[in-house]
Amino acid sequence: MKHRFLIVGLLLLFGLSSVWAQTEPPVVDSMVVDSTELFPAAVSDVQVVDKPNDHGHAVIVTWETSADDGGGKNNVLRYEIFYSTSFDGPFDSVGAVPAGTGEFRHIGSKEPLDSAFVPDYTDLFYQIDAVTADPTIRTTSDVLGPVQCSGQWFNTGRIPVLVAVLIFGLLTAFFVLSAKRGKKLYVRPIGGIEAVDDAIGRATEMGRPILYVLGLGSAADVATIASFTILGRVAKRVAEYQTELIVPTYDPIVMSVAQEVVKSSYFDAGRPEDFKEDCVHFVTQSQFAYVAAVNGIMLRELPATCVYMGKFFAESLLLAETGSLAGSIQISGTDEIAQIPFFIVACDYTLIGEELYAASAYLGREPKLLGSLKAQDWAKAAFVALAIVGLLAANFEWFEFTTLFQVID
Amino acid sequence: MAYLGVIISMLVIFGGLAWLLFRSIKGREVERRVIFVFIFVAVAAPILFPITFEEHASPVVKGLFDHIDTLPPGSRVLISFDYDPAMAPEVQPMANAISFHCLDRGHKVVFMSLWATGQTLLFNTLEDVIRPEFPDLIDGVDFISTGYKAGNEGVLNVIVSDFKKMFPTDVNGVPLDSAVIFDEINSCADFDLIVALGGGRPGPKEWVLFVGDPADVPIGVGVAAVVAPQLYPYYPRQIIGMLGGVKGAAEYESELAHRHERFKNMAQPGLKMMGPQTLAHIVIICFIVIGNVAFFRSRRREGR
Amino acid sequence: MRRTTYIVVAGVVLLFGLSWVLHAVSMSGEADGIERAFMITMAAFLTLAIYSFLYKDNPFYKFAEHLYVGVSAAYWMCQAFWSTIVGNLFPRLSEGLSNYFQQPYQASGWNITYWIPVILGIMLLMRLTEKYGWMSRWPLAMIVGTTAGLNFVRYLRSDFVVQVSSTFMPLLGEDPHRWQGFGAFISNLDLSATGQLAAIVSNWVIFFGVICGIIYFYFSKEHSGAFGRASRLGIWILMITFGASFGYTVMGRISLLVGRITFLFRDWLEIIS
Amino acid sequence: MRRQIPFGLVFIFGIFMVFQFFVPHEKSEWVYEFLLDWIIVIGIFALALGIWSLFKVSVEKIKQGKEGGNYSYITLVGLYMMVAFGFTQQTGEGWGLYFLWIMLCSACIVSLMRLRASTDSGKKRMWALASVGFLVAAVLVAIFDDAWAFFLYTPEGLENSMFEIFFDHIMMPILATMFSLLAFYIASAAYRAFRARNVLASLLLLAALLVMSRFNPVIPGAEYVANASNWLMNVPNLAAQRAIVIGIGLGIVGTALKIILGIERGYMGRG
Repeated sequence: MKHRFLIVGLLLLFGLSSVWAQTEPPVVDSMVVDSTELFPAAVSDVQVVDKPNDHGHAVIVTWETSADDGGGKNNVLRYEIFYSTSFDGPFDSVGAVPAGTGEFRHIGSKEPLDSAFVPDYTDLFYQIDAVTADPTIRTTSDVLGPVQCSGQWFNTGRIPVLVAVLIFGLLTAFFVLSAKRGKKLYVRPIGGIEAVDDAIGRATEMGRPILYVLGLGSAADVATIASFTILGRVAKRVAEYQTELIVPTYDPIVMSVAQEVVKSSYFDAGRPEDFKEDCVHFVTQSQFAYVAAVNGIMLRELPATCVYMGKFFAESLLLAETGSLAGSIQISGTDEIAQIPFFIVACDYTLIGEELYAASAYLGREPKLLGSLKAQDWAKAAFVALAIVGLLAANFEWFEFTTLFQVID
Repeated sequence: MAYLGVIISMLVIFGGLAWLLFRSIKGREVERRVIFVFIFVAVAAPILFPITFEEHASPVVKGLFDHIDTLPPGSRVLISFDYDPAMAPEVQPMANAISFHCLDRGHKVVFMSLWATGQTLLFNTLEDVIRPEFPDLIDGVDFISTGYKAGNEGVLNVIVSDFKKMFPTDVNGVPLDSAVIFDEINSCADFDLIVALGGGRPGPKEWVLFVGDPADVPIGVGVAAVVAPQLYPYYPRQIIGMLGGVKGAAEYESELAHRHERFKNMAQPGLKMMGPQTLAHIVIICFIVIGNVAFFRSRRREGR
Repeated sequence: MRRTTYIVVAGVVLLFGLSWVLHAVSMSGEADGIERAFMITMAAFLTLAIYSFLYKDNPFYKFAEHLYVGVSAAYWMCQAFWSTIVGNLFPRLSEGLSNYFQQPYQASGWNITYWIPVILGIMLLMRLTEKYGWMSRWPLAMIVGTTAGLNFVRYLRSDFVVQVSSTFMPLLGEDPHRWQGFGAFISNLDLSATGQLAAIVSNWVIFFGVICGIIYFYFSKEHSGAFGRASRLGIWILMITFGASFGYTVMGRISLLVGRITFLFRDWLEIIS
Repeated sequence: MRRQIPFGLVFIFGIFMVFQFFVPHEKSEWVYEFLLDWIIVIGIFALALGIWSLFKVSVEKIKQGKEGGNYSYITLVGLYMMVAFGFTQQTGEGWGLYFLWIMLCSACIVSLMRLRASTDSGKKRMWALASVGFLVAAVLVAIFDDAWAFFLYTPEGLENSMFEIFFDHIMMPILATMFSLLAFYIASAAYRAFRARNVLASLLLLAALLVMSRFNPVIPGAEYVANASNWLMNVPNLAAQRAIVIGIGLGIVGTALKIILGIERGYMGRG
């Protein structure tokens, strides 16, 4: 009984108060009321998950944007994200995103001493503020969490690459094996390759040396490794014709590998006694000093043939123009796209991009080396086919296909 | 004296080219060293005697120029210096010309930088343009420099809604709250125009994505020539105008000299740098023509 | 011949001295003016020595070239020693060593593994001996193997898988430049990035350009018939872009020359301000 | 056996790096970072090989008495001086006998080179004596001069003003000048090569002319030229770049795979 009175009383009071609130204008500072009205709605439906496919130390926070973002009062300018290792805080700001965004990737450092460190296997809690143009006017969401982050052992985002690796590997293995079994593989004529032999013959006739430049790449650059194979071929010919070979190098490791390659070519040609180690020598590890020295060699030794194969940068034109001044036949090949125009303009023969690798496989004179060339061609055919299908997919808005090739990080 | 130099060097260059053309019609090749001499003269002459060429502002450059010109005096403009000394030869002339233009039109200008190296270059502009040209303008009232703030895109994310949170004071340590110019500026949305100068990251692209689009502020950019083709797709929807490389700077300067008497007597580094560029390009084009003339002559002779 | 060489060298030395003296006089008010005058003269001399190569190879160029080779090799050596060996390796090798070099020791239970590259590095130096030369192949194998594995997956991803998806594009344009009928199309023939022509034709050019370019790089099939024609178109597109990038680069190279000539005229000859 | 082990190593490291790519876990990342660090350290050791080769070739040039062989002295003295600057620094007000010391050491280097280059034993003895003499003198100067000191443990040498002067006034001017030679060469290459010999050369020529004429103040329609050259750089250029990139990418992938599997062995020499 008592309770009933109490409840009725409270209800009456509540009703009265609401009537009072409607009739009486509030006697408070109008600014404050304005700002209470200006407070945007909080974000909703917040999800926190460990960021997949990473080394840990990262969390993805997603949310439904505030009702006042792009609609309603339309006063949200950005969202600020806070995190803490305990439910009660204190919460640290970890970043902000502009309005209209519903996701934040909190990528922490893995170094425990770093201020941005985010621990793995620890409960983490998040809060999101919807902030207006006046940063004091903001609405904080509920505390979200806990979430734990950790590293994964397989990156599912890279499955397309894994498939490509497997297919390419199998194709290569297949063609290498069939080449080993003696199947003949056709390779279309490549301009610069035939020129190499002629150029060596020319040098012999003229009694002038051959200059071979391996570029600025390190011994680990694939272009340099392709160049080693071509160097081996050139050196063998040089040994047979008993011409002089000069190989100035930019990198000491490249130098020692090149020495080894030239040496074994002389062995193969049956003239190990003609090999002089100093024909392959180190210059300096400074781009333009190297160019200055090679230019000097060109004008002093007047090589009949200059071969540039490997990685080249701004020095490409300096070398090639000086070579043409020295009256040399010049053959070049690089996979550095920006330098191809200069070689094309200044050299007699240029291997464009992939032709360098093809030439390397071709000049290696081992049928199994050509196997991978065949696999590369299959990959190109696959590319064309996929591009056509993908084009249709893009035009007819069949997005399942286009997303197949997305590599996510 | 300078005119005499210009006339003589032009005579040397074009007379020489005509003579070479004449020789090549007779079927003779030009020696390499002759080409080297021509290139040297074509570059050196405009440095010695300022040879400038008429530049016409293309619509992309005009877009930014007209926007600054038509804004009512007293409008608020933010200019950000996001580049390093390597880019400075291309971008600094733009920075100077745009700063001059804004202040000459009576706009209130805020200078800032997202690159640590930009602060010195920003200081250079203040020294070269404002001190000598606008001695009456007051720091903090008509213009202000907030200097550099670390944080790259993070800075943009904050200043888009709260400028003073990232820049509590100006470069001299004076609180922005006490600066008159900041009375009506709280966030980037309060600017009437933002000019982003640079070419790296963070740079114009980030200004467009993080500030221009969300806060709906017109953005004009000035970039190094190599970056310009990548920014074209943003024009004119997200960028109102763009200055690309020295050429963009030169076009802006010539437009400025046309419309503002005062600027005619000032240093015009962009136009000055275009002299060697234009002459050298013309010389190379002429040599290509001469080479082809010689080539066709010799082929005809062989054909006979 | 010899006499002219001597006369030229003497003349250059005289000019060098004259330039030094004149600069020193003009900088006499400043501290270490004589040294700075020498350095500016030296820099100008080296600049001109390199340019003299444009005429022909000569003793001045040879001097500059040989000096540059020696100094730059030493410069990289010093940098490599201080930054890599002292800065990175010693702080991990042993505490005593890093204290000796006044570097903060970076403690970790796995620092012992840093002796492996040291041993491999010493094995590399074994090349210098006849007998143990074979050892140098081990470190080489490690370097080549590691980077080959790295390149294999990375290039397959960035130069193949990613390129496949970026070639998918709508051939009728995207909003707001979508195909709006023939009349609308021919009324907007602007080549700048905003026009409908640019948006639609560009997509076609890119798509067929890529396909034809790839056909050009196809090695195991004879380039004849329709295939040959596509490959021909491919190499045309390649040539057009090589020409265009050559033309585009001219500007940057001229800027470099402007920089050097400005140095000669302003800092050395002081004839412009 | 000796020949097989390196290929085994190539295979193991190569396969590990391929697996590593798909394993984002901290542990795999950690090994990956270690491996990359190792490569840098090994590279530094290789520099010693390079310097030795430089010395040997320089001496060889003098020995052969080739024209211009004497310039090798400049290379090695320059090398030595820069290294010396990198490890010494001024401690007092002036430089004291520093430059005498540099001279003595340079003289020592030159005598060593002559020692290696000379063939008859009388001369050999003379140069050996000279180099020992210069060395002793240099050591004495180093001991008794307090104006400067060696800094073998801390990189004070990099702040040695002589080191900086050599960098700013010798290396940088030559570097910038070498680079600017390209302005001349780009012109001579254009003159020589841009000739309408055939279709390909004509296309190359026309595209270059079009792009270069955006700087032309004479021809009307400069704006259209600028647009067209931008379009060339944005559209056909993109297509060609992509075609080349795919080709190069596959070339690298194919060659890398051959290396890992031990099919491509040319880089290892033999024996």
